[in-house]
Amino acid sequence: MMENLVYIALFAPLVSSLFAAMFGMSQRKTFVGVIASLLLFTSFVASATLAVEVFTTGEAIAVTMMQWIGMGDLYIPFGFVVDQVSVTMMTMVSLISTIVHVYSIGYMDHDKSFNRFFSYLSAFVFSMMVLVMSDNFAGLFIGWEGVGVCSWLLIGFWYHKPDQSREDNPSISPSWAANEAFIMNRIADLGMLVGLFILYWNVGSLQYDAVFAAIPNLDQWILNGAAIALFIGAMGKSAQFPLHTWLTDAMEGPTPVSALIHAATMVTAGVFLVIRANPLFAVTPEVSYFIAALGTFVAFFAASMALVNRDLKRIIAFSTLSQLGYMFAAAGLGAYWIALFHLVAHAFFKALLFLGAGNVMHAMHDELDIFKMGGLKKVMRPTYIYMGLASLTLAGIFPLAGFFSKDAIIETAFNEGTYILWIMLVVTAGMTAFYSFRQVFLTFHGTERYDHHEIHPHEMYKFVLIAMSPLAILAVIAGFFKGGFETFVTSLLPAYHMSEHTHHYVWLLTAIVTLFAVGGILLAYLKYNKGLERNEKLENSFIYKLLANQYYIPRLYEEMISKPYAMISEKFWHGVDLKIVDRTVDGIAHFLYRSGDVNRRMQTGNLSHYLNWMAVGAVVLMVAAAVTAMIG
Amino acid sequence: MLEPINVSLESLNLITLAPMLIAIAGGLIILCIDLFKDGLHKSLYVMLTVLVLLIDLGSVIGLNLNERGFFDVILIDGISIVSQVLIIVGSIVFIPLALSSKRFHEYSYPEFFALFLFMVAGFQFMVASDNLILIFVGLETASLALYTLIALHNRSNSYEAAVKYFTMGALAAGFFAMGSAMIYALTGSIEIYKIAEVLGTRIGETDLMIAIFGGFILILVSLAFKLSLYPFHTWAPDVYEGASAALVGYMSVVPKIAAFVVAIRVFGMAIDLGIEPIRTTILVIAVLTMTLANIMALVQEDVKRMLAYSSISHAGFVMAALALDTTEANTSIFLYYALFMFTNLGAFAMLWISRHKMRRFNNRYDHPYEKFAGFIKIMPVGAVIMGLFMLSLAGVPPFSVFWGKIYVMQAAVNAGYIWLALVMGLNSVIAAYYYLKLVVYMFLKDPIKDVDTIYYNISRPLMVIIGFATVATLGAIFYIQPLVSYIYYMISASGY
Amino acid sequence: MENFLASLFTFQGFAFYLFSFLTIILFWITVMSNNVLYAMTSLASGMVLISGFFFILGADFLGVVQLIVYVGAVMALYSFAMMFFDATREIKEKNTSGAVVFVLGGLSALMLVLMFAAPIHSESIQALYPMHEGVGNAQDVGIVLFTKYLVPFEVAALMLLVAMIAGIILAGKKMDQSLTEMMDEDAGEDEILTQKDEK
Amino acid sequence: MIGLSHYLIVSALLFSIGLIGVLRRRNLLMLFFATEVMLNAVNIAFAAISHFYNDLSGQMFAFFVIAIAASEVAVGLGILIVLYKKHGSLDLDDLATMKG
Amino acid sequence: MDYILSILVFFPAIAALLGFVIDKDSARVYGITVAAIEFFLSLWLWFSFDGSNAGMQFVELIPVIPDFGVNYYLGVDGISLFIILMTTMMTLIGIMSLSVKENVKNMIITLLFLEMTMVGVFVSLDAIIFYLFWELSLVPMLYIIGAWGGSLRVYAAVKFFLYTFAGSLIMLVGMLFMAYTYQSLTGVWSFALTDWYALVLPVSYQMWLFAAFFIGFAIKVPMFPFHTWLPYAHGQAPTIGSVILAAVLLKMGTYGFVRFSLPLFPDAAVIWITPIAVLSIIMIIYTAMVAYAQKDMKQVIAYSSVSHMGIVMLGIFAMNAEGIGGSVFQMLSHGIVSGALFMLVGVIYDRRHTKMMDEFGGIAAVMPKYAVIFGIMLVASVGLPLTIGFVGEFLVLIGFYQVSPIMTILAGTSIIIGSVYMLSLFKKSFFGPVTKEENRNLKDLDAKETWSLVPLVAIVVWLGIYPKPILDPIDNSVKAMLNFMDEKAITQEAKDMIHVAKSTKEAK
Repeated sequence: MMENLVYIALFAPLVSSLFAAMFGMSQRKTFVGVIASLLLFTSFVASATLAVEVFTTGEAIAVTMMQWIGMGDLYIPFGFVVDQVSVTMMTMVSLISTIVHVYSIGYMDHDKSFNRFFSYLSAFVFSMMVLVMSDNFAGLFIGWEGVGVCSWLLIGFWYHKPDQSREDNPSISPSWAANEAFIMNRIADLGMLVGLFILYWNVGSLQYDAVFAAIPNLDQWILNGAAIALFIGAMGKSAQFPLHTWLTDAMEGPTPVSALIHAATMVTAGVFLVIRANPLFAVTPEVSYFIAALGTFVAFFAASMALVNRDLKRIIAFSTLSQLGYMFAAAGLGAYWIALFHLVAHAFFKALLFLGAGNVMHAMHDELDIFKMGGLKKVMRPTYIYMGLASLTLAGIFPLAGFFSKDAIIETAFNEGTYILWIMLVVTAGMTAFYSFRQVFLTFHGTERYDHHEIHPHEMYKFVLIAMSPLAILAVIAGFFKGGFETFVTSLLPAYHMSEHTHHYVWLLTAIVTLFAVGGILLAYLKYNKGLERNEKLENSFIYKLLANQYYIPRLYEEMISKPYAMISEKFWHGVDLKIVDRTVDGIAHFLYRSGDVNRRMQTGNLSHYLNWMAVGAVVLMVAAAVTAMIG
Repeated sequence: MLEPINVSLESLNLITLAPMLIAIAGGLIILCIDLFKDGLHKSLYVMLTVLVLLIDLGSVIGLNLNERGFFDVILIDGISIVSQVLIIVGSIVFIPLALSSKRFHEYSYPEFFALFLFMVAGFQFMVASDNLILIFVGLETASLALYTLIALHNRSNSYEAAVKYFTMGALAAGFFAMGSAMIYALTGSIEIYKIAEVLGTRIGETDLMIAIFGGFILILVSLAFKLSLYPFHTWAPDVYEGASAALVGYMSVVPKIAAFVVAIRVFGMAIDLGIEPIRTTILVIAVLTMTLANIMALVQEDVKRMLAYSSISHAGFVMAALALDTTEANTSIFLYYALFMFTNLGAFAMLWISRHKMRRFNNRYDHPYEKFAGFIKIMPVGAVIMGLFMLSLAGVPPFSVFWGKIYVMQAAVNAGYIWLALVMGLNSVIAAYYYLKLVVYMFLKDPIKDVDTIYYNISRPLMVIIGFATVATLGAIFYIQPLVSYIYYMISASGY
Repeated sequence: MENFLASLFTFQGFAFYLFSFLTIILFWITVMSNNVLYAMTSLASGMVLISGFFFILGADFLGVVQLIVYVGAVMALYSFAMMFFDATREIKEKNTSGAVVFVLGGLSALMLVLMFAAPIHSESIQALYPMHEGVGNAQDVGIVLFTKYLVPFEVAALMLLVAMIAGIILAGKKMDQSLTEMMDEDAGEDEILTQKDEK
Repeated sequence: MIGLSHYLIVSALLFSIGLIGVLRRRNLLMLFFATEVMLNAVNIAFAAISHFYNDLSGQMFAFFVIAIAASEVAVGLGILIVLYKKHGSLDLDDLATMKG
Repeated sequence: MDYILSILVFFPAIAALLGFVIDKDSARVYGITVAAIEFFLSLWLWFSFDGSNAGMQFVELIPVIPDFGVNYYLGVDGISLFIILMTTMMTLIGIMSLSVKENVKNMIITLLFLEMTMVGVFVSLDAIIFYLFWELSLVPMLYIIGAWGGSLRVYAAVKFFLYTFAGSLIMLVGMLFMAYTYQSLTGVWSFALTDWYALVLPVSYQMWLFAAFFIGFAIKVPMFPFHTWLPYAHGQAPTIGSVILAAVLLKMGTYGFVRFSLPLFPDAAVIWITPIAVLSIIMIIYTAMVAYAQKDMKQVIAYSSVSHMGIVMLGIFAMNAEGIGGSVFQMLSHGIVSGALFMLVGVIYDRRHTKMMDEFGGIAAVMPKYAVIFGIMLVASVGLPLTIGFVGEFLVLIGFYQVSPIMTILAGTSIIIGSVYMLSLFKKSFFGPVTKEENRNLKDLDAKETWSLVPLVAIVVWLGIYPKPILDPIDNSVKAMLNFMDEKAITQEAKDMIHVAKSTKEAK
């Protein structure tokens, strides 16, 4: 029974994808979206049922479908495990997917590739389910790559758009962004594969339980190596520095995609991996500390870029990046369940935020520049509420979900005695509040800066707004389940308790964070509530430009990696392959041919010369004979 | 006064002489028929020749192994039987090429066929003796007949060819005689077995080394001329170009077999005596021959000329086997030529049927590559067959020459000359280029001139011949085993 | 030197040196002269002198054959050929450059001399077909020729037959026009296969 | 005393003279003379060896060499005649249509 | 069906001969029918194959030249079985998708002959018979490239022929020396592989022989720096030629390594691991970069073939079951995927008569079906899990990791740079706006093309998800081979490097 539920949860999205794919090349058909959403909902129901089951019994459900790869001593099955961690993810993923599917029916209404979109989207959900449910690293890798390729498809969904210069569009084009995302992820995937190899050759298996059971017997350097390699994999998927540039460019995809993939689910896969492999990371403190430090840095770094950005979706993308940093900080510090909690909570409010942004885009005819918006709250009140709510959650205002999860992370940083991290996280929290509300105010408050002749903003379809409501509700209430969640997942994950010392300061800490958050909101309010006052001097300052250009990192990558790579490739082709390798081969042939030409001159046609040659031959042979005889 | 000499007829072992006598008699019969009646069609003479040769072949096969006859002048050992069989078979398969549909000058002479038979007899004498005199006389008989046959084609080029061949042949004859004189001076004998005996006793005299080398070198020069080894090959391309294709095919196989037999007898003996420089010299010449001939063949514009160079190269290939002087190597020589013969027969027959009587393809050549451009479109079957022969010559398995090559290379490997096998292999690659060139022209290019056919000269007998050559080339794998074992048995029985 | 002089004053020695000197001179003229007549005359004379060598060496039969065959037959043939070719006048040849020729010739002479100068002669060699004391050379030769060398002798006959046929047909009238290069008369032979021959 | 070597050396010298002739001559008829010289030179060697070894084989060889030389002359002149008829020249330099 | 292998080998040849009398217009159908029958015969071979038996099956042995030790000796094991299947399948699909207009009959006949030689190579257990088919396979390919190819076709065809021919002749010398050694040790001539296997050679012999075989195989693979014939051959060949070349002919080289080099010379193979791995890595990275620089779609795929063959080579020299088995599987997957990619390029070439990426752009919108199938093959090519491309690549890399982690990481960059050139190809041709007017009305895949590509897609997915039926027999044979190599190796280093799978050890 439960096995069937597992399969339903897993395969319903696949069925949905294949079903939509059948109509992939035909006209837009609403029922495709509806059926896809229903199938996703089925998956959600199954996941939720499983969650209840796991919650009540406290036991994981493991199923093995069949063998996948068996060669030598390697044996990889298609095995799935539904335990506290995976079921949490499953429920979250299927829920948000369902909502995004429903949302997309409205959002993609006018797109002629409507059916194709659902096919991709469901395929993504399937991959994500595989990723979270797999009971071995190879299975995880299947999902890992699967979400990668779906992400590629979805980012590049509007593939027909032409390439633009980086000034006009920082992501150049959807297809460019898609390729960037895929390739960057591949770089990380290599690390992941190496991690798998290390584990396989030292453990002999890729099953989670086998690997974790073997950890105590392994050398520290092997563990470190595996942990680093796996984390490199996680860095790609979760867009950690320096592999972060693809995430903002991925905003070229349709907004539901951003909501589902680049906010709620796929990008958190890296965090999930660290959580999943916690027994490994738990015994590699150096690596873990590095993870935490990197996470903190990314949190701050991304938030700084969000401060000045003008693109509605990019701001949210930076905030996603920043929040992923928080999650890694938590995971790196050993608070796996807190990381997971933040992951889930973040999924809710960030998806909501993106979907809200989608509504705005829909209203503004795909305009994304918040400097060209303003005053939208009059025409799109529900969206305004949703986005405001989500931003408040993101800013970590009590009693919304973000408060509970983020605060816990910051506390953890304090608790671990990593005060630098703590300070940075606190500052970041303030910045988060600032840029979130900068965006809210610029979009919804103040003067209407858009062109009234061309743009007539209107609110999204009702059913879409209704579909978004569960997210809003969850964003509000999720925090209250923190305790329950903790007990649920810590039966699998290591428990994490604040020390006495921290308990002592807990109110103070909370107050500091809240202070920063509120301060950020206030600052934003003062600056942007009235409308946009552009400050030329500020905008021309070095820091502003640095931030606006993402620290010039994309440009750096282009100049230092892409272009040299293309140049070297060209050199290899023309300079080495054609000029050296091939020419050597042809050179031998030409040499022979030319020596043929030289030699045939011997054949003058004149008998006298022939006789001379003959005599030459004879004389040479005789001389040689004489010389040999005299020497020998 | 001398005692009267009594010779019993049995001791003469006349049967050993029978094959040659049959060929000579056949020639005489043809001359007589010509005396009695003029203007008989060439087909009569061709068939008579074939018949005579068949009887000849029968008598050769009937010979007992390792016999001497006629005051030990005639030596019937395995090598001579094998080579006679090959010579006669080669003659049988080549002479019907005379039955082309067009009339060519030489075939209007009954004497042509008589000379042909005399030539065969000459080759037979050459291989069936270890007496340098008989070898020399047989060689000259055959050569003189051959010069005449070339000239009889009766056009400017064929005279030129005959003159070149003849003159160089005369020089080579001088070297042969001089070499023989030197060997004779060293050993007091002109019979190879005896030479070996005496030389074996004199090999230790260091002062004599120069003369010993010199003697063999001079004979090597003359045989190298006959075998067209570098740098004594210069006649070959011109003669091949000037002579008729039918004869060239023959020339590139049969005289060489005869010359190889002599070479095996002379140099095999020398190498057996431990005169290493001779082996080295032969190896050097062989490698030079196969390589340089190959690269010269690369740049040829005419197929027949290319085939001339290629047959030079093949001779070099086989000559290398000779230097190895093992039973396998000697076997491989005959195997190679047996297999090469069929392919060569086919290739030259194809050239022969494409020969236009008068019109040349361009000012210079009869068979330039361009002539075969787009052959596949003009005549698919002809193109496929010609392609087959080319691939066989290039040594692509499983066609006949491949087995010869592999056997020669195996012999080289077995004798410890792996470098030689490698050189052979690489040379095959170079060679493959020019064979492929023809294949490329035939299959991959469009016809240059607007012709419907270039089967100018085809006739049913020629088709039969080509069919036979094709089958023999294709099906080599099926008769290699009996062929190898027969040749090996014969060679080892005669102690080489 | 003394040796040389001593040998010069024996009959054999004197004859040897004389003949050697003369043949070398005469053959030199043969190969160097630009006049066919001179060349041929000196060749003929040289051959006569070579028969002289044969006589000194006791090969009387060979000497006679040399005289008959060479001086008689061969030279006669050459004379006829010379007349046919109308070659009595000076022959203008662009002879191959002297340096090459003389280097090659000189080297080959040097090598051959070196080889022949080796102590080739060995007393231990047993004659296979010894000459008999008191028997005429012709008789000796005859016996060997018609026993041991009967087959080569007959083959030589065949060779001469071949040469004769060759000479006759090559010099014959029929060679004046080439059947090969005549297009007529061919029709009718296997027409089916050659229908598309010519356009 | 005149030894074998004397004769052989004379033979070698004559042979080389013949060779020089073969090499330098461009007129075919004259070239044929040179080949005769070479064969005659060899005959001296044979006769001499025969004499010194008291063996008849050498004389036999020389005898056959004479026969061969005679046959060669016949065939050679036959070819020369057809060539001359066709070309009107015996010069080798005119006889180089086939080359390469 | 004791003679099924002979039937498999000679059925296409006989059919080709009979094909000469078939009418021009019916030749295609004839070809498809024959190839289909052949394919079903090979399927039958698979069904009658005993997957649990690691040794040679369906063995046929007829002495051909007993004095010389040449036998008509055929057999299959798990390693060759699937390559044969792939050969027959790709031939069938190639003929089905044949888009050549001129001389179709000649093409069909040539292809059928080619099929004979290809199957022959993979079933031969006698070195000479192997060599025979090996060389013979060049001829039809020469004709295909030369007769139906692009503007440089003759150059390409001749280069292909001569280059391979050169290598194989050196290999032939190696074979002859091997036979000679066998003869001098046992007194019997034999070219039978199974006999040779039994021969334990001193290391110095092994080194030289390995080198000789290496040159022959490496040129065919083609390994860097012997690869330059391949871009020309692919670039100039007609679609069908590229398909067969990539799918089957290249596999001959790697198959040769598995069949000859490893079991015959285990010690030398171990010594050669590092040089070959270095070459393979150069091959993987360098050619992938060169592929990125290409302007011609077909050239990209051609160079990518080289790069992928590098992976195969690497796996073979991992000396463990994972690596070798993965290589064998990768041969299959590369055959199918690159074959399909070449067919896909052919599709667009038929329509536009150009393969330059600049000429396209936005094709995805015009030809959606085409784009989908291309996309699937693309992800298979870059080794996405659940496609056929992943299994082999993963196994190879995991296998080689045991030999050298650093080299594995270097080789593993293929998953990055592989996706770089493939995605850039896809982006340039399929994405973006439709810029060229001619491209606006391109027809999507027609029935013929669809039906030849869909089976490949199905296989790509099927074997990506459920490779077990293929992996198991390969696994068996490879394990047996490794076990055998381990026993045969004479040096301790070799014994250390050759990893017998634990399961085999336990079974012992």
